[in-house]
Amino acid sequence: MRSHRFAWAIIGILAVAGSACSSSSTSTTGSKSPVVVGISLSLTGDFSDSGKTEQQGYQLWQSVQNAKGGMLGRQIQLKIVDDASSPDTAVSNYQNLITRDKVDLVFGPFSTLLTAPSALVAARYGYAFPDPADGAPKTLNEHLQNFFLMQPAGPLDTGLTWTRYILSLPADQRPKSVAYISLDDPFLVPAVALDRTAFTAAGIKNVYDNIYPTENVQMTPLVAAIAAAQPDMVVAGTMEADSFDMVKAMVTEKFNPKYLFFMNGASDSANFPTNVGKQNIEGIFSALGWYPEEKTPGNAEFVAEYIKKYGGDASQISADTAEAYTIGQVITEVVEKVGAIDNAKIIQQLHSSYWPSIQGSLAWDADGKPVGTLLLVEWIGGKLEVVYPATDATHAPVVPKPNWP
Amino acid sequence: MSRATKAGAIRAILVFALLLALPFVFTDHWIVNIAFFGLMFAVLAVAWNLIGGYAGYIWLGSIAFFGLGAYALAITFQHVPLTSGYLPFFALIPIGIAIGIVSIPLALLLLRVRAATFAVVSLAVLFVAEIFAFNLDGLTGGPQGLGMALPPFVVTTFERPFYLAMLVLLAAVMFCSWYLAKSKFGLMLFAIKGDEDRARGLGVRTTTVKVIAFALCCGFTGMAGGLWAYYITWIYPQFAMDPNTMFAIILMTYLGGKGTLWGPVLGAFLLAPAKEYFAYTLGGSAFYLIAYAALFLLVMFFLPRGVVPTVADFLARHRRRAAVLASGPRPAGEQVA
Amino acid sequence: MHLLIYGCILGILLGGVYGLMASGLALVWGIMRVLNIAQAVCVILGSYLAFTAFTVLHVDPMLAVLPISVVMFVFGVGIYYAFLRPIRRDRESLSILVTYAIAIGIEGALGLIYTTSLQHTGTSYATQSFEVGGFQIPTVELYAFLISVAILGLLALMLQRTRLGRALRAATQNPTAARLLGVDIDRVSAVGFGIGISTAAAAGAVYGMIYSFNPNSHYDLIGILLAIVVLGGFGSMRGAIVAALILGVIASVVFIYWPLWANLSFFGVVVVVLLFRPQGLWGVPNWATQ
Amino acid sequence: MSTVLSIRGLIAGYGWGDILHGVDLDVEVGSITCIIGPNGAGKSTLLKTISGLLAARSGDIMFEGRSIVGCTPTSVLSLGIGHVPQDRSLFPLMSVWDNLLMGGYILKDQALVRRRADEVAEMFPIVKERRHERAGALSGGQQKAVEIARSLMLQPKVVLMDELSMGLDPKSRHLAFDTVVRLNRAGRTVLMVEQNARAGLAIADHGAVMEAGTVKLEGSGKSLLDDQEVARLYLGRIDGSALSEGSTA
Repeated sequence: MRSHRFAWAIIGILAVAGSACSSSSTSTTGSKSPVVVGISLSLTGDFSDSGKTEQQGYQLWQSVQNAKGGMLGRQIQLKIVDDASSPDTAVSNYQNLITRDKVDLVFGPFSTLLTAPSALVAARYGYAFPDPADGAPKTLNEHLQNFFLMQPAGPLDTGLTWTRYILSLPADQRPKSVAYISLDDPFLVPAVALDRTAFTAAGIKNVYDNIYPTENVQMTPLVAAIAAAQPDMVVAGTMEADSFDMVKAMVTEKFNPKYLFFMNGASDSANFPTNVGKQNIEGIFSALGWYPEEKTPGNAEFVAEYIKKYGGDASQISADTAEAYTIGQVITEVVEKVGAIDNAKIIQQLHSSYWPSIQGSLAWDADGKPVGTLLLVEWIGGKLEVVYPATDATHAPVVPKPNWP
Repeated sequence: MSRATKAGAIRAILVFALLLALPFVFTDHWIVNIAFFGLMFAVLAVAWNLIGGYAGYIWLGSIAFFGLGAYALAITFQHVPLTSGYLPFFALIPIGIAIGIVSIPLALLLLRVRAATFAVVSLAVLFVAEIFAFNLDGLTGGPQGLGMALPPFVVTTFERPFYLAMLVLLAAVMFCSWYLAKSKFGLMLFAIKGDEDRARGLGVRTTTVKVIAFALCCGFTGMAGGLWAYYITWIYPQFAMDPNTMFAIILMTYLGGKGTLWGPVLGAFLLAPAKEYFAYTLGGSAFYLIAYAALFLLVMFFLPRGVVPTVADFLARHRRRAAVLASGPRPAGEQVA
Repeated sequence: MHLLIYGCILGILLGGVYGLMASGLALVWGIMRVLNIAQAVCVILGSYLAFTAFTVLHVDPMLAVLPISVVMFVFGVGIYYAFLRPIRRDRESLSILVTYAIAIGIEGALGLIYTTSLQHTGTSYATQSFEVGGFQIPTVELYAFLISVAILGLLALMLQRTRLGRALRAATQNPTAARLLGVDIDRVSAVGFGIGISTAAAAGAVYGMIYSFNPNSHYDLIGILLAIVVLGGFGSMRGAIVAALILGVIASVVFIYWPLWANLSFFGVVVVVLLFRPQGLWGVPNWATQ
Repeated sequence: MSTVLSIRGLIAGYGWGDILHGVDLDVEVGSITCIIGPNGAGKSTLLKTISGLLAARSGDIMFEGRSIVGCTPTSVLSLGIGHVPQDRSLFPLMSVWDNLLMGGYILKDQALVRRRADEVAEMFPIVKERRHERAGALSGGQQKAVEIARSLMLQPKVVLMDELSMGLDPKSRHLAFDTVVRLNRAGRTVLMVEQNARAGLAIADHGAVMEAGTVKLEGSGKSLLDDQEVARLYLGRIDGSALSEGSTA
């Protein structure tokens, strides 16, 4: 009786392998075959919201570009698969896309945490790996030739636009003391460290410096501790929810720093006001790579097409969507210039010059780190305004931040 | 008895021969990749089965040792130059042994409590391990993760060494599992599962037995973790020690048949590839979690003993019926023979 | 020193809410030896119900607590009959896996309905506070604490003074004797599970005013709730409440000075206590199983 | 006298095995019936089967002329059979008074429950004195008293008492047996199982010896006490130890 057990085991293996083989012939090839782009996104699991907004960006690019005749005269086909926010699945997915479905191009996933292992798989097979989301510094340290972070600025530069703005102020108008608080995150901690280096060098006194974990965050005692240090300025390395909770705790604590900068979260025009209350956003600074009114190549078209396809208004477009769209936009340009789908040449081209995009002109260093800077934005009159650098500014900065109502 | 052992040996040799042939027959990267994860979960499930299936302890912290193994290997090769791509495979052996030894004091501490308390405390072990992985930045890289040296294998057969190493690991853990189940030691574990106090009353040195099973489980889980880290090349705390992976291992063990030799292997080979495959082909069905929960509940309620025991029972009944039918003419047949 | 006292105050306020969440877990364990991993996801479910009531019907979460409790009571009774009652064998261990499956099922359903975006029940008083002796007391957290205390008080009154309450306590302390006196353990278990779930949801309704939440938030919460129940002693509601207050204070105070290690201190206290008192602070002696 | 409880050919047990292998026993109205016998004879199992905690596999249990086989513990209780189990059956963290109130759990009328509680408390001074204390804090003998008091809350016609004297010191044991006699005088029929055979039979009107799941011998309490065979096998000086050898057969 026992000897039959192993038969079942084998049947199980064969069934899985067999069903896998049987459907492996889905991708077709032909003279006018479409250009297939493989993408693994987190459509379920922890990162699924950002995954879905990215999916919108990719799909918008596909429909816009196909309407214009596609890429090299071929229609663009997206093969988007789910990685369920797991690195094992992300790695398997890129393996499958490249070696099983033999897609022409691959685009990156959402999370930093999935980027590094996925980019390594793409590198192994010589595929260019344009990535929409935050590349962690350590990913860049891998020195992967094929990796490109499709944002105007490097991940650590989130706070640099703020540093530059503060240090551009006359010495007597600068804040005298600063508190640093950061989420324990792959790129926020080093980003805050860069700000600290700059401010310390400029003689701004460091009165508080701490890191908080990603879970079970009790903002009220944390903010009370910051408030007790009485800083003029708070540099907060925040992600999303934590920035909302931190603002609320500051209001509750009646803690009014003169200068308040959040790296992320506060720049989310769709969610920030609803989560912290519209009355509590005035005078808060954040950084952005892209905003709907930006006068960059193709941006007006992008915004118009977005609203046409998904409805809503411009303020609801997520930066993630714009970043994903950027990848399509830039890669189309590069492929048209190369004249063929040749990943080696695409990589070479991307490294060789500036590429126009809805996020402005993009260029990368050898590790795929973008060389541009972000825009400093501030909530003024209930609206997100670009305040620095002056060349892009839509409004003059309002400082110090008004007290909470 | 010896006939059963022989049949078992033939079965094992056949299965392992097939598994050994797989990466040479199906050379596609994606097949070997999926099979690698299948093997990995098989190792994890068989290891978990030692304490969870044989001794009946719901041990929710084993994935912490998966992470420990991953970090141990990654940290080792931050300091040791990767002179050969195969070096980390051999480094896994001392790492596995070290983890097994390290787990012993923890076992002595944890195994003082039982049943649900044990489950909760073991879950706390997992949380604590994760907190350490996050916070000991200097050692683990914290939330920024830790990169392994890139494996210098040729692209065409890149996955094959990992696959074969995992297969060796599976053979080793299966051998331990088989040996334990056959020996007096296995009897003691079953006795603990049945009624620990009575077992102790009968003179079973329950603590020793449990601790050995626990250490073996942790050691093999850690080795699988190390191999995983080398393959995936980049580890983060939340993936190296993921509670959902923990529950997936348990589901696989229950699906195949907990407390059996082949059950966990079967469960892993049914579920692990299915997960990767469906995530890939069904692409982002929002029902993923609900379907997973439903599968979990279906297994718990309709196949509580798992596939292997259920099928074995069915076959045994079938054969008994056949034997009854055949019992009439048998003496004559034997005479002819 | 000022900060330290403030940390204690905030810890007590938050501990009260955790106490409400964990007391249901302890009650359910006491009556039926089921460790409800889905307790935390029911908290989040309660947060979503209150959020929906607030954004769609414009009902204040404080007022929504009552209808939510009733609805979730029925939900809990349903869960009991559908998934927990059928477990006959090995209930202590299997219930962990079954309730885990229920938890991820509910998580998946919440994700489908509400997406995984972070939500927050933003009442008008969400960011208000008032000063007492130099301390800014957040209005929401005080309300949440008071509501939790009120519900716990009602629960205690019910347990002490009513026939059903006596039956619940009896079933916890000596199930065999309770059966002999005519207590229908099955029905009492169903009611107990319903109460456990409804307290979780009630706590969730107020929790959603303090924290942003999404369907995944329950993973963080369940660790806290389990730690509380282990520290308090399985099955002891009083233990759970005291443990929640202790851990709330410890976590808040540690959070002020070393935020990264707050969670570890949490589990650290539990481990240390367990080393000396494996039954927790207020382990319920169960005579029938001794 | 008439029979209140009549058991015929009762077979019951746990799991795969049977413990009772056909028990026949009659209990007269107003009597004290004492069952003695070695460990594992099935004495407690018999009481559990009567009170519905354990399902009978075969045979019949007649109570006041109607069969109660298959009844739930609740309905057996409401028919008028109370059960004081062998192991400690109080709710340790509840007050003595709440324990008493639990005795009237199946009564819906709370006023009636309180009235009954007052009545029972009159009979048991310890309940009155210690009403607010936790039951777990009482001594073994006091706990037994509360258990007996609790079983009277429903004014049962028959009280099943399992190993009343187990774990009690001599003085408490004496008190406990006294209580049984008082109960009986007040009109309750008592069916008791007693390891302390000599003391049990001394107060019993009727005695039965159980062995290996059947009733081996029956007779008046006094006649069994005087029986040489019974004395040799079951009334050894040290409870139980000498007996268990004989019982394994």
